[in-house]
Amino acid sequence: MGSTTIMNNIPNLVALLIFPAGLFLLLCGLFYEWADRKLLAQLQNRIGPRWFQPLADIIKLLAKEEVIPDGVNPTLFIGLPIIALAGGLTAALYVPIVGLLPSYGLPGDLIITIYLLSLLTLCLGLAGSNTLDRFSLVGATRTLTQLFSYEAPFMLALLGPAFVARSWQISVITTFTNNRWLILSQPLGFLVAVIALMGKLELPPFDAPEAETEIVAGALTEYSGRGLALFRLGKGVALVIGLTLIASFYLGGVTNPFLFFVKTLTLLLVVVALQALLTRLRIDQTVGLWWRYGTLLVLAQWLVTIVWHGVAT
Amino acid sequence: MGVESKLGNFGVVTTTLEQVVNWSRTRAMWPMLFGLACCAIEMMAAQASDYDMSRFGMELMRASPRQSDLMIVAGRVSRKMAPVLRRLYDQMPDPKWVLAMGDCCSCGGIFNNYAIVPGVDEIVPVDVYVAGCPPRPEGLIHGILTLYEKVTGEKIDHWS
Amino acid sequence: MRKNPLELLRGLWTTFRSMLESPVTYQYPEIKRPVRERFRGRHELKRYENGLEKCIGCALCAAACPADAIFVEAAENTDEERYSPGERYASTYEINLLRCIFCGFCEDSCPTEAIVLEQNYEVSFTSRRQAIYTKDLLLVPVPTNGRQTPMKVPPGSFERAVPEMEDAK
Amino acid sequence: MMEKKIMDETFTVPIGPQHPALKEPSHFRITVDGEIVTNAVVRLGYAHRGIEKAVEGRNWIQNLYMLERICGICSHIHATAYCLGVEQLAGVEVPPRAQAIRVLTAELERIHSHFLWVGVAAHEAGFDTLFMYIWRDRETVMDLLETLSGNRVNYSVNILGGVKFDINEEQADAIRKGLDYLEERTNHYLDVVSNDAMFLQRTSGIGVMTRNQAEVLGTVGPTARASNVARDVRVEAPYGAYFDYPANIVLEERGDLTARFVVRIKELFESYRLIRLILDTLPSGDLETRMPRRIKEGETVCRVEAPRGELFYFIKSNGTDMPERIKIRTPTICNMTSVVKLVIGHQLADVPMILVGIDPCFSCNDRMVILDRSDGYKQQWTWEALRQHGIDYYHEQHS
Repeated sequence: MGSTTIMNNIPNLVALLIFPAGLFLLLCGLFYEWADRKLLAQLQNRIGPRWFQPLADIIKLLAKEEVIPDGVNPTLFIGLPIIALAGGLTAALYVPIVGLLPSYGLPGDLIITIYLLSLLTLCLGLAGSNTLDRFSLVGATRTLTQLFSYEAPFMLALLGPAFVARSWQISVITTFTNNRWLILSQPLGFLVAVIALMGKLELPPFDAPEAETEIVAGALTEYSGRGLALFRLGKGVALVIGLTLIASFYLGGVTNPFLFFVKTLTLLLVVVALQALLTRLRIDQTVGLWWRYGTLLVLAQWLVTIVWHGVAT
Repeated sequence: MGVESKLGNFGVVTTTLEQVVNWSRTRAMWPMLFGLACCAIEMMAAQASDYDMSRFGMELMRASPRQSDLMIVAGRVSRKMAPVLRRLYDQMPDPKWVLAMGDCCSCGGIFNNYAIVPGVDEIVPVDVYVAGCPPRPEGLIHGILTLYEKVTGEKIDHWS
Repeated sequence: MRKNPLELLRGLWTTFRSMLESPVTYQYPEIKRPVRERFRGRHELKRYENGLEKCIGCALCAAACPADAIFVEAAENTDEERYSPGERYASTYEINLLRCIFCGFCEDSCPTEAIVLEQNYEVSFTSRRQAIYTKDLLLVPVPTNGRQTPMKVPPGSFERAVPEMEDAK
Repeated sequence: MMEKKIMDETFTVPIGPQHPALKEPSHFRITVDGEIVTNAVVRLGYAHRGIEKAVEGRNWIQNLYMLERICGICSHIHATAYCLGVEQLAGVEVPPRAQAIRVLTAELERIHSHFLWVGVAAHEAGFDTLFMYIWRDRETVMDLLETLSGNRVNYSVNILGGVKFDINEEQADAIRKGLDYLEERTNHYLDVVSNDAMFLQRTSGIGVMTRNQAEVLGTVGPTARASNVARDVRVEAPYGAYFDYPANIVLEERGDLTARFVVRIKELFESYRLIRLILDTLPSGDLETRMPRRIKEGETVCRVEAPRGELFYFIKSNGTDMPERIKIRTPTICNMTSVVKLVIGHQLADVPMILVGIDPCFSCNDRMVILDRSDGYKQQWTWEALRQHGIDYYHEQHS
């Protein structure tokens, strides 16, 4: 009996620990981080890091002493990075990583995914406010402020395809969007989604929460070894998931894995170009940008879509 | 200490782990963003496109000492700065290395008077000295490679 | 962004134009970029064609050095053991490269053009003791058809305290 | 906003001694309410080197190399000021070719300094791409300076009574070629800093200093000129070859950070013009005149225009081969007060921009260190205590 349950569960275990979630996903995250840095370097007329750079960073961080500063709650200090990474990994289970169908699916898992993604940011904020360091505090405040500013537009932008697909289940949406390039019918939604993804990952120009020239390293100022490594991995995973979601929703679904890979890379190139082009926004400017433009844009997109469907049916 | 304190000696396991860890440390040694004087200018030049230090995994100058492995002391250390420098060194987690860039911080250089610490190795243990006033960016990179050679030879039981 | 979007896009385009150029990085350890001819790097002590050392141990460089990086000790030449054409030679010649500021003042003050700042900039050490370059490290190898110093010369072939030479710069 | 709720109580954010925004050590205590700066205090002295004392123990020629190392960015102008002063004292007339070469090097140095500053400021604003491009192009100037003098930072072009290096024709051509490239790039950067809307968001209207303020706070150099204060030693009191090659002053109205960018970048064009003019009409003649080893008794002041503004030297000789007193006042110390005034009321995020807006050079400005502070804080390190606190501690740990 026990053996049979184990036998039945082996696929699940594999899906959880090795492929498509777990190890494979971490490696994906590292790869995309490397691609990000390499492309950025190319745009800045540099050579850029070697292919194993993110891996070396992670190993080095894992082998490094972890300093737990005074006045923090050790449980939180150690636990938060783990929770952040776990959230990301769990979210990956519902997402068609590298163009494969998601390992799990249930009605409304789109919402779950989005909130598991924002778990990372929440953990960042908590980690910052957990320490006594002034820079961490300011960084945490900025992180949370930014979270509240881009979350709604990101959500709405991802719900656009869900609306036309008449479902909140990712697998259904992706099958619906196969060879339907929603970027053509919902360009504004696509734009907002991409920029919101940059805000979510705190990439320039939305890196005010970790602006090194103002607040040393933001919420992570006090994190040295393992914690930092886990947070970096978490960000890598979030990058993969975000790219996958947007590509599968707006860029014609997940017809074949290789094509999908190319799509995500193209999307990454766009993100990198924006990073290289734009100056860092002050936190108030970020908030203003999101509430004054982002939300309005995506709402306008919604209006158009609704009216269009009303006309069509 | 880092991983080393948690390790006993497991023979071959230790050696391979040692190689992996040293490999990662020499490929991803993050310097601390810490300039003191003229040499800081050349250090930034080494960061910029022409002598791109990200080729050696130094893309991110870490602003926070908690996240940096290598302290490049670029410029002379004044008496007033010395306690601050030592405190920064203490804030860095093990394992950590110090590179004294230029004459002034290596041995006081041209300044031998009441205000200057005659060599930063009077304050913190220094691993590599780079001569020059200031060294060219290539000189700095050569110093870093010298440090890498040193780190590659390190053994786990020497670490802790 | 209260500016009109066209203005914004124009600014972005201005930045974007220069993004399509190829990397300019000199990949240093693999490809060494030659320095300019006037570059002042590590010192070298020169020799004459016949292998004699140019340095006559006058210690003017040590006196001139703004950083007191040079230490010279002179000894008398004899015809059995002749190092330099002059009356004396440098029995000890040490430069602390961690003190030297590579200003080239020693070069200017040398009467026999013995010390020259050459083009080697790869000077990094793991201990301060290595940074003290002694004479045998600084001295250039004996040129072909020259003899190793100390050399035995027929008596009376060198009388001058300072060898005759064309006017230094 | 959110932040107000969380951090209602005002607290001080220390900037420095080690802080990413500072390339050199200094200490600012910024009192913020939420993100708004309510007060700022600057504390200097971390880069004090006792140079003014040290020069009294070296002879006149060695001091040249010592004073060149006051500043890593504007080393040549320090040496020039010193040489001009000493030559005044000795009553020596420097040959015109030497003076021309001095000015040429000074202008090349101005180019490199302004490029450096624009790059650093862009980095502070979080615009690393611009930083990379500017520093890539700056290497052109560095190569020219290396071609000319043989060193990238401390050129030691000056010697008392003249210059050390001549310029031959091929070097002149190299400089011309470099300038053509730089001029084209500079146009591009002027376009960027005055048109890139995202960049303007961080600069325009930030740290506005009215003309009146600029005069009251005693700012000098580009910082003052950006507030429309016509203050440029090259124009109002020409020295050296600036009699033969007059410089034009560059002014801006607005007085905010954008104006400071624009002023500095426009000064680059002025430098290009001067250098080309000098190269075309370089007077012939020898490079140096004989200087006496002892400078005859007397004292003098000497003002030159460093890349950051007016640089002031007071030199007193007692007839020996060593100076009796040399007092240096660098431009940064004049501009520092303006920072403390201007940051108040701005966002914390703007503080690094405003600070960097004056192009601070802390190794320049630290001429003194306070031993006995008014607030009774009297921590002083004897050398033994420092050593005990430092390396000895680690040696004990490892043994």
